[in-house]
Amino acid sequence: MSQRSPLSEVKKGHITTLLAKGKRSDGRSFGELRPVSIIEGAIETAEGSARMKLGNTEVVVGIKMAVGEPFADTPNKGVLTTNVELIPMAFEEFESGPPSPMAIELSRVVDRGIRESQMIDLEALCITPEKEVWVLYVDVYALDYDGNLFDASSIAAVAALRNTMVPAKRFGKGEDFHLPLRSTPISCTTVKIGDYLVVDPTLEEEEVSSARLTVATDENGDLRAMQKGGSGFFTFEEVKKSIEMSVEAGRAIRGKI
Amino acid sequence: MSQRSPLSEVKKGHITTLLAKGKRSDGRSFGELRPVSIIEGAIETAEGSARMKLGNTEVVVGIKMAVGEPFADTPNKGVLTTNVELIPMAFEEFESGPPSPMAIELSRVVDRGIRESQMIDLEALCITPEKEVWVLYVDVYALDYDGNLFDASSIAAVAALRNTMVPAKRFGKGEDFHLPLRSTPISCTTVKIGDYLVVDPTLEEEEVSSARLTVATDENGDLRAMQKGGSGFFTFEEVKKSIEMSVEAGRAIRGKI
Amino acid sequence: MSQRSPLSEVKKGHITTLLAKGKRSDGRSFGELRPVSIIEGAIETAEGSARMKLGNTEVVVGIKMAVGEPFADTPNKGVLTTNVELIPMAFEEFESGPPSPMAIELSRVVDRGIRESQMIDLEALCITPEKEVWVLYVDVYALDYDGNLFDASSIAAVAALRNTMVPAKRFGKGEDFHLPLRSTPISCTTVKIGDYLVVDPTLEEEEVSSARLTVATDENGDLRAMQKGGSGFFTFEEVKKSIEMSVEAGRAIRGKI
Amino acid sequence: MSMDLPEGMKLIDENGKRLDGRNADELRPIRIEAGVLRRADGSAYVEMGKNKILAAVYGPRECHPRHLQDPTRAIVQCHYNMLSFSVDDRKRPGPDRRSVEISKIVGEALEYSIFLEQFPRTSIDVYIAVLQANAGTRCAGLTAASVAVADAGIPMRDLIPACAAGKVADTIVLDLNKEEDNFGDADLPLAYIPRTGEVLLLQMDGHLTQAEFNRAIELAKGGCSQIYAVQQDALRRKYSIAAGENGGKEEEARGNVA
Amino acid sequence: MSMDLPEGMKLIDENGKRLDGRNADELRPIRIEAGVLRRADGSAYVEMGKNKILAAVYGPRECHPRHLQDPTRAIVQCHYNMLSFSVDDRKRPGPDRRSVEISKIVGEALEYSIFLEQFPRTSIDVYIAVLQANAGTRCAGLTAASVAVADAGIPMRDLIPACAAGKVADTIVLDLNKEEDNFGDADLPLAYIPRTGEVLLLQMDGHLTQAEFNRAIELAKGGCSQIYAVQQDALRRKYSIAAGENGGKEEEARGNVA
Amino acid sequence: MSMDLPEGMKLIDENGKRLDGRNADELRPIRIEAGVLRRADGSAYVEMGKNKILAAVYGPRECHPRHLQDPTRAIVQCHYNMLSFSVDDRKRPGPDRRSVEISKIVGEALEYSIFLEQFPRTSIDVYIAVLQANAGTRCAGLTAASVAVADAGIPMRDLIPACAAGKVADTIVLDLNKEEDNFGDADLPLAYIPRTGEVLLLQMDGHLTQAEFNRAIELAKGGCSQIYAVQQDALRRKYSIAAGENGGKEEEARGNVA
Repeated sequence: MSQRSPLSEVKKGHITTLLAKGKRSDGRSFGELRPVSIIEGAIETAEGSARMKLGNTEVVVGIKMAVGEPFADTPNKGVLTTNVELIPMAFEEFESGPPSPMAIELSRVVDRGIRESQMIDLEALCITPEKEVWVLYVDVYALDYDGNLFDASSIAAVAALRNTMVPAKRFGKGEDFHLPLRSTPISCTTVKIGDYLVVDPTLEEEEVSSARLTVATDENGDLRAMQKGGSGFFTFEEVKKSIEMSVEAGRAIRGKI
Repeated sequence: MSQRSPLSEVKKGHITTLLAKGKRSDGRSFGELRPVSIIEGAIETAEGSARMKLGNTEVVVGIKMAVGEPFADTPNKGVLTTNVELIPMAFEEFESGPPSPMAIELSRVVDRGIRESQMIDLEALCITPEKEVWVLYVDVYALDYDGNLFDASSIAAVAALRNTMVPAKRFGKGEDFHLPLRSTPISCTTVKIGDYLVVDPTLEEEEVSSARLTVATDENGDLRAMQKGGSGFFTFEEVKKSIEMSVEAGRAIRGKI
Repeated sequence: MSQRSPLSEVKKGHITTLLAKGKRSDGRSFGELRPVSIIEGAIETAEGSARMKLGNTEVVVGIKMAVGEPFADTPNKGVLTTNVELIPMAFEEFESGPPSPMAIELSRVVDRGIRESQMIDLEALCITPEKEVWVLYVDVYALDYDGNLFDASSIAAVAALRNTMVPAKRFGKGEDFHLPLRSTPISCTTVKIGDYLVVDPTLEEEEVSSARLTVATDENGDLRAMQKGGSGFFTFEEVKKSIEMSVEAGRAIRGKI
Repeated sequence: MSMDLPEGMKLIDENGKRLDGRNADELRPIRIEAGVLRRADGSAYVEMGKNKILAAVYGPRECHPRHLQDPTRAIVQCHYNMLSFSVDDRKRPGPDRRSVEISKIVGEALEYSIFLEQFPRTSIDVYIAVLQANAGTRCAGLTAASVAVADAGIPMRDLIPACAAGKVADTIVLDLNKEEDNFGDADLPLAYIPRTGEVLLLQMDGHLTQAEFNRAIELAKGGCSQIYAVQQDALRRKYSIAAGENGGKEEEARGNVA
Repeated sequence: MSMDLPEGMKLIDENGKRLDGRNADELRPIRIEAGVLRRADGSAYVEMGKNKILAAVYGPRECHPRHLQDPTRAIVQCHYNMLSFSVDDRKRPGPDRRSVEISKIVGEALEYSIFLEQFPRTSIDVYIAVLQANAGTRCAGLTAASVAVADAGIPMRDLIPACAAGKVADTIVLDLNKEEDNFGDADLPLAYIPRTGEVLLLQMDGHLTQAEFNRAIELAKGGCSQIYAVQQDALRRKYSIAAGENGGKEEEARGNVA
Repeated sequence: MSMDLPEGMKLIDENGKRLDGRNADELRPIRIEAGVLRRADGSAYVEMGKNKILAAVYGPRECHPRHLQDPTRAIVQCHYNMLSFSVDDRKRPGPDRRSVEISKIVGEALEYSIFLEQFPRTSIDVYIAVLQANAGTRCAGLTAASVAVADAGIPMRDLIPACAAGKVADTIVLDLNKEEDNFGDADLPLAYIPRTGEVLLLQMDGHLTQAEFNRAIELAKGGCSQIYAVQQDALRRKYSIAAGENGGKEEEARGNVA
């Protein structure tokens, strides 16, 4: 999104021309998600997992748990760590090495979508206050990148958490039990191309967009997390429209996990 | 100091010509410090702090303390850690990332000025021998660089230590108390330009100098630490002259903190 | 070995021509090692040490020990850590910084040669099961590089281990004692140049070789570790021939340590 | 957002007053000074409540690392940095993940405000140093950085003011302080150009109904308008001082918005 | 190799069967699919027992970092990567020493199989992601990577199959699984081109007499031959599907070798 | 300097002798050999008491990294490195802050001694490896490095000898060993060219009156003069051996200064 080659100006022209006719280059309507497929529990070595395709974008999420110490300021809560890895397998511009700002923003947005929505009952993951709690690692790997990793990562992470068994037996802490969950936040991203708003952008659409808004909503349509990105602007009208589109699209996803 | 552009040869010529007439480009005498201003206790989140200007050079120092373990070979002493950060805000050639050799040398010279002068009574910072001691972090940040960070950093660090309260209450270790101090070492730096020695160099003077001598002295004029830098040489006569100038200039500073 | 300059093609031609006549450029026969000299116990600050020359290749190995915790899956065994440092002193293409793939491969091959041969009785290095064991660091430094660091490093490491005293007294764990050893694995490396196999290659020979086979054997001629390297191939006949040459050359070394 | 409210602490009292005595729609005192550093091309200092923040700008200048160069315009490289002693528990120097994210979104907002096309192949480097932190540092940092860009004389569309609104003890409030941030229910930082209505930074953490969201946005917009005025005033003072050749005293040049 | 056998565990039972019911000379079930990723130039997925492995190939493309460029041929840069959740105890993301070594030796084997001279100055980048690990991942990874290179349409001498043999409870066996690897006596990974008899990868850990070594090599060669057929089959399916314009169903396209 | 003296330890006895039997103004035995490595362009080995130190020089050669290149002269890049086993508690390999500082000041001293203008755009890389450490390694390292530069045939103003003086049990002494360094009161490393009286390295830690400082300087100067002779001798031996085509035996070529 940062560098604008002449090519992408042409591409942008083409995509915008289509949008003016109410069309997207892959035939979807502005508020329509790409086909979603989720395979839950695909990884036997993980406590929970999901492999997800959102159109041609593919991610795999694995949940690992271990017994560790709580943070000093939350002595009676489990510890949640979320990490998104943009491995070079997924895209020619992803590089090995320390995480890029893009990967860090993604990790933190996925993390907040889970954490701030209080999806996980972290207090139920306390074993002995101040001493021992469950530590939960949510690791997201991008495998194939065709846009909108924000939603693919968030939704796959939620799906993986929903099939996670706490490995209590392996750690000598009694019987295994389902990860205690509360709400199910669903993240949906809208981008702005010219003056148009479209959900679930492809890579091509991302490249020509000026701004991005990711909105996580819960079952009641309440807002649980939000992140604007990109160097363009939204008007407040556009922000409200994006929220509506997110709530709508979130509803479509909610049935699939 | 490492690369000599043609420009700096011109600059050097100009500065040396002035020095031959007994003048410095900012009008000071050879042994004169730039104006000093020190605001102590400027940072409320720190246990002690000082923001200091030495001419146009500006640094901020904050002291943080915590309870930790002593080193195995000094089981009854607190732990002192000194760090100078040359952040790119202060100068166009400072870079983010791992500390440069210049930053490391600075950190270590400031550290030795405090440590070897035994300014801090580290034994009084022992809580339980071999188990718990106070750990003291002296963090110096350069904000605006116009030469002589050695002295600005050292003096500001000493000033910050002098207003430091040990946060015993916050750590459940009784009442807060003043950091137990002994002597007050003052660091003063002389550089050699051509055959002339001047104290407290500006950046311009540093750039054309061939060698640097930093001397930390105590209330009695005794030597507490010394560091020669730069790829030029001093004669022993020059070393002695530098020490004299440092003791003199140190006396001027001593009144201000 | 990765980049082939025109120069090395010429060199290769020369070396291969000689090999066709049954000769090596330094006069050795195909199965002959370069002169070996080993000074054991050269480093007084180490628990064990060896400085070794293999022709013009020189390495120094020091063994350090400390009391630490065992790994969770081997609660009654000491911990072995092997590291080969390719410092730039030894060769103009070695660089400071994180270890290169070559250094990592070397470290791991030396480590496996010691570990998998069960040379060290790691159970005898347990102090209190699950709590305290001896941790053993085998640090190899290349000082002068003229080929075949695999064998120089492995053999010097074995020699250093053989003169290692466990520093029990220094750690308050009773009297010092000899590191408990079992077999003595000897590593020997063969490279393939054209269709010829030669042991203990010089740097020049390494540079024109297509593949490398390192074989560690014990007193009985049994195989204890093996590593093929390089982007060329061996036939199975060549593998067997290399093993024979390694066993033979290993016998020659075995007498010297 | 994640901590439990300590016993006996009331974030909003029976009179609707907050812990620091403010009303729900009130900003903390804010003070901005432009041109506080000599070496940087532009700089600004912001105090907003107990936040103390410096921003410096270098550029447009040669772009490092080279491969980031854009032949059609300048790039903005923003570095948000909390000094180790700016928080209660010492922070290790150097960027953590939070700093990287804030640098990215603050840098994106600044990009929009600058006429980047005028300086192809260059970099505009923005450094934000948080000397003392008390919630809201990303907004105060962006507020400071935008003044520093102006102080550097770089052509801009407009200044960018930023501040947060949020939800505390079931009340929508403006400009959360540390306690409100720690024990509150939602935080919504906003950067917004009052003149054009453009939203350049928007985040939300916590739990808000859509109606609460709308109310929070209204408060934050109001906060941005006030801050915008203080930004303009800081630059005016700087230039009038410069024009008057340091005839004004620095002390007089300080302004407060209560 | 280093762990003690848990009490009561028998790696080979009285009937000569292994823990997972296999005979000594039997491979685990293997399944290979070519062309599973859209973005990469070539890709493959391998399941071998409980191993699940993806390989992707990009290139030949411009070589980064530049100083590795070879003016006479392409270079192969191979990155073997175990995902954090692929093993029992979470692995920190990023390469450890083991990964670097495996990347090196797998990359060297691939180099031999590619006509590198046809693409001077370029890089062929091979990425292996271990999604789930159960011993033998370097061999399964190389097997997958070789199919991915072919899928990318890069001119090759031949496909490279790889598998291990080893020694378990005094028996020489083919294709060790996790328990056999942990509690066995020796492991011998081999990559070998059946058509030409060329050995491209060979390692050995543990303790083998020379006679045992020869027996292990024979088993591993047999394993490679079987895997080679599955590799070819995967590519044939991919191309026939492509030729038949997705007329075949994916499910049918899966093959097993028992 | 920071440790408490163990009970019963006397750093200076009633006869004025030090722990290792030396008088106050006596150096430890020193041995220098030039040209000990084949690959490096120049090299030297120094034993000084229980210090064992190797130095190697490569260059003048192409400067890496490029941006450090100076179009008017060579640069010196010095790397001081304590091997992990050179001290009592294993040191993690790689540079720590102490090593970086020593590399910087030793490199600056070497710079002065070399006619850098003769080799614009190049780098002269100096590597110092401390195999065994016993106080005074920076001085012994610089002493070795200077001989290695000469051995590389690089045009020099002069050789640089270095040694420390210090204060131990109220006595000013020459060339502190480990115990004296740990439990003493002051340490003053000096590098100084006897012929010209130029001071190239000077540090001081601890507590000295100005009179004590002057006395320490006098001792250190004397030490440097002795070491300078041993340096010259090492080079002479190397060249005479070379001239005599290895006619001399290495054992004879060793010199001691008591």
